[in-house]
Amino acid sequence: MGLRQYLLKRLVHSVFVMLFVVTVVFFAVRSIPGDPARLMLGGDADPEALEALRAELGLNEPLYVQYFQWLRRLLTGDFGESIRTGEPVLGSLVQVAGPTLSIAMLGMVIALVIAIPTGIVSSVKRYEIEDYLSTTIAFFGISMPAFWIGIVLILVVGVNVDAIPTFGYTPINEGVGPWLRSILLPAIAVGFPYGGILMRMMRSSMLEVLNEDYMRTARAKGLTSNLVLFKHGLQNALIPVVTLAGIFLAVVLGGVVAVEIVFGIRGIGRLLIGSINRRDFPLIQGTVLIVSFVFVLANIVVDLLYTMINPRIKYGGGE
Amino acid sequence: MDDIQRSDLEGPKIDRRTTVKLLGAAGIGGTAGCLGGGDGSGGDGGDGESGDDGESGDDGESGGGASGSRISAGWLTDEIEFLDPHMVDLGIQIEIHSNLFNGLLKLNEDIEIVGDAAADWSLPDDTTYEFELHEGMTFHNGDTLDAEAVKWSLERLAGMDTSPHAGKVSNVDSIEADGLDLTINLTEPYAPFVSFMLRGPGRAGTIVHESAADDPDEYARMPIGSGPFELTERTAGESLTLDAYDDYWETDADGNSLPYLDGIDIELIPEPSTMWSALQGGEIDYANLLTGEFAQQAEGTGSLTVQTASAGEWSGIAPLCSNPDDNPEMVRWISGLGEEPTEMWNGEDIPTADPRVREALAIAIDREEIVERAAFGYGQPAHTLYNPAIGWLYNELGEGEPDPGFYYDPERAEELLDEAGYTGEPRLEATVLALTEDERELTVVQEQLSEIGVEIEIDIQQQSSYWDNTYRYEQLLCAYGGASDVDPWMSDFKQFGYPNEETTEGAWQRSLWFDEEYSDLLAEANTTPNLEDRAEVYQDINEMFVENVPFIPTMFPLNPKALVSELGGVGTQAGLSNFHRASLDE
Amino acid sequence: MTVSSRFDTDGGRVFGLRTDLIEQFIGTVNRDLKAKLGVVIVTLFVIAAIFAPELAPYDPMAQDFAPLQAPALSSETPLGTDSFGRDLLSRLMYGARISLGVGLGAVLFGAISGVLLGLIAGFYGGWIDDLLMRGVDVMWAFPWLLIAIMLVAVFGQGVWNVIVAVGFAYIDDFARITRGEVLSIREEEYVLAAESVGLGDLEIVFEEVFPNTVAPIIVQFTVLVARAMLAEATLSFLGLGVKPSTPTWGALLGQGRDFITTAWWISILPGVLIMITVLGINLFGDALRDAFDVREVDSE
Amino acid sequence: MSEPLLDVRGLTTSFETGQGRLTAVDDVSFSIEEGEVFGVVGESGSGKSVTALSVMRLLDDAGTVEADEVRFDGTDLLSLSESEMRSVRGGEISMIFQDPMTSLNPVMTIGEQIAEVVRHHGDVGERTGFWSEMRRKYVTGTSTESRSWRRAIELLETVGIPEPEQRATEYPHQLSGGMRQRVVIAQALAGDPSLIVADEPTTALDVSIEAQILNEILELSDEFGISVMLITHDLGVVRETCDRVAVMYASEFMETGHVDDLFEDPHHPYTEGLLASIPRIDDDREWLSVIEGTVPDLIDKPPGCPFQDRCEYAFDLCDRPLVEYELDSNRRARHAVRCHRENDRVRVDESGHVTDVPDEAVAALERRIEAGDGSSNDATVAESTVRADGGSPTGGFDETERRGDRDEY
Repeated sequence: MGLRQYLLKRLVHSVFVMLFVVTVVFFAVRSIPGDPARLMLGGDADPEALEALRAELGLNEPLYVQYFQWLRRLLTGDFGESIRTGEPVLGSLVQVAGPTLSIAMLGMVIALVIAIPTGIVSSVKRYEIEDYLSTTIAFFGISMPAFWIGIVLILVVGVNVDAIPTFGYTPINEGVGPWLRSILLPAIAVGFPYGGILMRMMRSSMLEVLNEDYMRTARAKGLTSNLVLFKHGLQNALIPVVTLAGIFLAVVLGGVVAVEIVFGIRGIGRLLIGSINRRDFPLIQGTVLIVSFVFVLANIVVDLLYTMINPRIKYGGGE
Repeated sequence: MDDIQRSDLEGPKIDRRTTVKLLGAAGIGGTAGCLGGGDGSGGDGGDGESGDDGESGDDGESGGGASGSRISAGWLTDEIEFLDPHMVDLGIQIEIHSNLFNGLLKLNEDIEIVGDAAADWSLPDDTTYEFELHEGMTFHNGDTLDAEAVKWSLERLAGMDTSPHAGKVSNVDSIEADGLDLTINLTEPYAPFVSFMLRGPGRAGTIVHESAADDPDEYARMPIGSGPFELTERTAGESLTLDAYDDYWETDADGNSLPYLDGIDIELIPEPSTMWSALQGGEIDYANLLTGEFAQQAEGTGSLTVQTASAGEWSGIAPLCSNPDDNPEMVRWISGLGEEPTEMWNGEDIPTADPRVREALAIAIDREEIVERAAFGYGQPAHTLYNPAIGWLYNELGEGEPDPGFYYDPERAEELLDEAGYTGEPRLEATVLALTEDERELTVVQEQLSEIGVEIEIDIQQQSSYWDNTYRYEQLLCAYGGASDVDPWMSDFKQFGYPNEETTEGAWQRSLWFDEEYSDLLAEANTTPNLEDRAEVYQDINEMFVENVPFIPTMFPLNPKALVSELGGVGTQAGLSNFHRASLDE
Repeated sequence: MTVSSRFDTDGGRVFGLRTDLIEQFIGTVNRDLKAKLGVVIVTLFVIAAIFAPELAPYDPMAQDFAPLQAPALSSETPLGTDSFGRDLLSRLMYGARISLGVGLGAVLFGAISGVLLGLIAGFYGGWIDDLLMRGVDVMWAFPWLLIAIMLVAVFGQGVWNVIVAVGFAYIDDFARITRGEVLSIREEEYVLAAESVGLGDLEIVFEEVFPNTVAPIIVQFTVLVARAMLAEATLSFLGLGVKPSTPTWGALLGQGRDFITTAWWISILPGVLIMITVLGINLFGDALRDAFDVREVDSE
Repeated sequence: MSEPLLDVRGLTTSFETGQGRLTAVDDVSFSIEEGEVFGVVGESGSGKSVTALSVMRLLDDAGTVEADEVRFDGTDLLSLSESEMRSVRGGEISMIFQDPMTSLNPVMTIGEQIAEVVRHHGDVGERTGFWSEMRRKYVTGTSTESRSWRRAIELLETVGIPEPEQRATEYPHQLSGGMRQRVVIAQALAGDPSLIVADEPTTALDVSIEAQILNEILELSDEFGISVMLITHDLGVVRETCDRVAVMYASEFMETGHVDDLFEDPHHPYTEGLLASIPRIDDDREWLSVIEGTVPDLIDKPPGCPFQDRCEYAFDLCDRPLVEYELDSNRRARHAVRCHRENDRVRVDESGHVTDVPDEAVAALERRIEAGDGSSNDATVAESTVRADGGSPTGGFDETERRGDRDEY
């Protein structure tokens, strides 16, 4: 199967997964108690006012009619408007995607940059001080909830280092420096547990690779130990790590939600929780669509990456 | 109580003495009695109580003069849905639109009702209000603000069926506009009317520009007002940018034009702890609300000022007083859910239908302890319904110790439960429906009630489900409260009145306590313009209230606001955040 | 996470449980200091949880002390009090109960559902397999936080919601592992033999196939219990967890956050306990993994 | 006779394990002449591979290598610095491992796997620094214009791989088993070595291509004048290919000598047993003979002959440390055996059984032991059956390593 064909197949499959998710969500959120009209009118709204607003919002239509209306608009790229603010859903999503993705990406970068070298060092220096030190730190990483790390970071770093803000997000177009500073602590909070997981994986995977015959072959060729490790070992050791790294993206995204709240950053997580709390149906649907899109996309990227670093695999799996 | 004459209610200013009577400046102004330290709160006096200390002159301004600069302010919410004053009912939004709009009247920083758009006003008789407007007022788009504009605004409200405030102008008979002269005729004397015309808590009298009719959604998002600041930009769920309106008509005593600040960048911060870290980290200069635990911490720092004021807020627990299925018609109307009332209580015992049980619960609660443990002292015990912001009534009923009222008496509570036949172990079990913000208070209540053998489970729900479920009446108890209530009408008419679709009385009944006699008394009070007479009616109302316990009041929260010490002149009366005269010391 | 076993599937298998697994585990614990540490921690906390009512000095709900008292080992409240004046030590001990319980419960929920799905999918194959595994794919793309929020919206806060919401996310893990194991095992001779003597599907699945999938599942189980406890903490922190005033470590931590600068102990102590427990469970899980020789990494 | 290419004296390699010290190679001596094919035969776990790896200094820290001398082409390998040793590995001495599937890197093109040896050991003027190599690997790829790549293609052609340009860009999994091993051979030739250590080069292959590969190795080594150390468990292979052979059993060399001497006149009971287990066309016995018993535990190995428990000729002296007995040979090569039966003073009957051990035999032995002469080239052999299906992939070396990383996850 060629790359293009494979991608096409994966995309079609993904579209169905997303459609399914979003359909479930569409009916699920409407079946839970809570009336957006009441929330808009401040809770103690008068019954007549409520009725009028519900009619205006089209909430009195039968569910399937609402569903197909929404779907039809979606096909034209129209995500609808937020019930609560009247703003286009797509705009809100674009707006919140920035901080969340920034944090998640930087968090992953931090995790990778730390986990991969330490994982390698730890496996090479097995049972030595470097190994004990880094496995201990990794253990701490996987034993703390991300948001708690965030809280501790605010306490320790944020309050003492003026240059690092403890709250809010600065978009990248206001300068790379301020942007980086604004997402540094949240990214560490997200990246640390993730890094711990990755480091442990990297270590065990590398240990396995170190025992492989081809590593002995490489040494028998007279290569330096660094070359043996990084030229011959690294890519092989990364193969299982990449697969699992993708799966753990879910963990990262879960962590980002709570971390966004700790740092007062309005990202996808806060938007999702807020929109559900407010029964802002179009916004919930839009957010879930985006989240599942990110998941599915990440899955495809991981698969491609996996195929790339593992020449034994053809597109679509199988050897 | 001194009689308040009709002339006392006339412009250009209702003096402090009268306003105190009217609105309970004690609460509004923030000298809040039981609060830690009688001298207000802030560790450093300074402009801690800008209202009370009276800064200077009768409009109380900070000495800064015209020092242009911007400040950044944190708002404790995740979203500002509407800024159309006719739609707004939440304090957090009122606080913002008080900076964007003018009302006919306003509360100044010395807690006096003064003219806002109205330079002066008079009451030729009990049902006629004549206002004389300032000259040269314009909306942010340059349109003139004159009597015609005010008339349009009031008529728009009267004609709206989705506004929660339409009822406030329902007895306006006619409005006449002539240049700067505005005359409002009421169908009958209506006591709360003056307070309805206030900018801020009055809501109804806030002047809306006619573009609101063209595109209501857009207006609710980016309203055009006439206040010292205009909303120039907003990002949903994130921030609002308020810039000084250059042609704002108002000046300070020295003739400098207002406002001093160039603008305010409002950040929406939904988490109290985030607000606190933003304040500590210097990312914001002002926090519109700090929860008690952080206010306490803020007072410990040298660099922050805490100002507190009653925002006319009250909280408590509504007990289910009758089986919803006994009055299906009324319950269906109240709930607005389009559902038949629940039948789950048919044939079931509803313990709270027994007034003795309700009283037992009401007196098993130690309100002083709630204030201390749950609110860190930022509140006042609520022995009855009427909050300190309704000064004339609060004071008349006995200030902090109303008579009659609910006072902590666990022995008596157990006797009452014995009498009512609840002697088991536990005596009673109940679930209380609540919102996140009620959690601390109910945690204390839960422990207090368990002392008399009543076990309650706290069911914290998200706002959306909470609002629906309160009207499903499936729980015996429901945490409930109100805010920005500067007139008793705001606290009792819709909440405890006898349901009436026409007048919207009783539309918010949580307790399903239906008493026509009580309703008659409320009607009498509302049409009694003379405050002394009205207060007397309220004596009777209060007695009925305490006797029947349709509601178990717990606390009148005070809302601590925090300012960096360089910031002064913020008007926090009645829980507002008025930046008209705010300035930064360089 | 993909886990595969390198078990010799034809040695010493007893119906239901394999006694050699237990022996191997004891062997590992005897050899490995980390494994010992893990077992000690887990045992200690399980005991504290089970006997909390007997061991805790006070009622965890009673607001009998001055609020926000700092820990002082000599005082009445050795670990300090929370913002309501409740004894933190007692709350932490009761908290162990619910936190561990939720962790176990959630994974149990995920394991039972997932193992069943995996057994069915793997054993029957064909369209049943396709259908079930596509379903599992969808579950993976479904944000579990959303499920938690919706459950809370419908049923309100509570222990069971947390268990279901957290456990839901683990169904796919267990389904995949079980299916993988079943696929490799079902071709083994003894299963074919069982089929040939005419045992019913159910009998084969439960008596022949399931016992051999136990090892990787147990290992996965411990890994996830640790993660479930972290998830519970996150949910409680977001207000989507247990009912207020129910002491769980996550909830305590969340409540303490507001006092972090003035009363660090309220959130730091439960945080540390979560950390130690998760650490212990992970060490325990590592020991199991060694003992059962299960690889986290599915190499070719 | 000129100095041998490789001369190993008293090589002992041991591993520290949880259960004790495992002696994987015990006091082994041998030499390999230029152009010679030297076979080491023994069952799996006997220490053949570890012997080779010890010489190459490819054992990791877990293994301790001691030797009186490991002299290659006049240089003492044990005294070389690590970087000097690196230029020997893959250059002067290259290796061919057992399983071409696992010994080739699965994520590198075969062209690059050969070209990198050329770069490091040949004189092609391409940079071999860490970053240059990393860039080549992860960023630019190997240039098909480079000299090393072209040399790799030549080598592929040399080992008989069709369409070498195309093959060079492929990955190991895309080739058949035989092709892969040819690639490994090309890789071993790439550094222009004077010695190739081939560790079970055909064990993992189909019987049908076994012969081809062996021929390839032999022809090429002959063509380029390369010595070969052939490690195998297969006596048939040894007979076909080797000039001299050593029989290894339980970490010791039991018998060493010219292949014809060994096959026609085996002196060690283990060698005898081994030979008896090979089916021969001229053999009319119906059943192959099998040596009873099991290999002794190499951990804390007791002194004395490791084969004694299984030896039908075992006698009193077998408990004593082994020494080497040199035998007469009608060929140029030494024939040496480590079995006390060969003690001149020990009397042996027709069947080979010891009939009498005079005191002077014991005394002579004691003198040799005291003189430290126990450490010469000797070969002992043993095992029940020679497996026809290939040696076990796990030698003592692998076993140790694997045990070590059990607690990794």
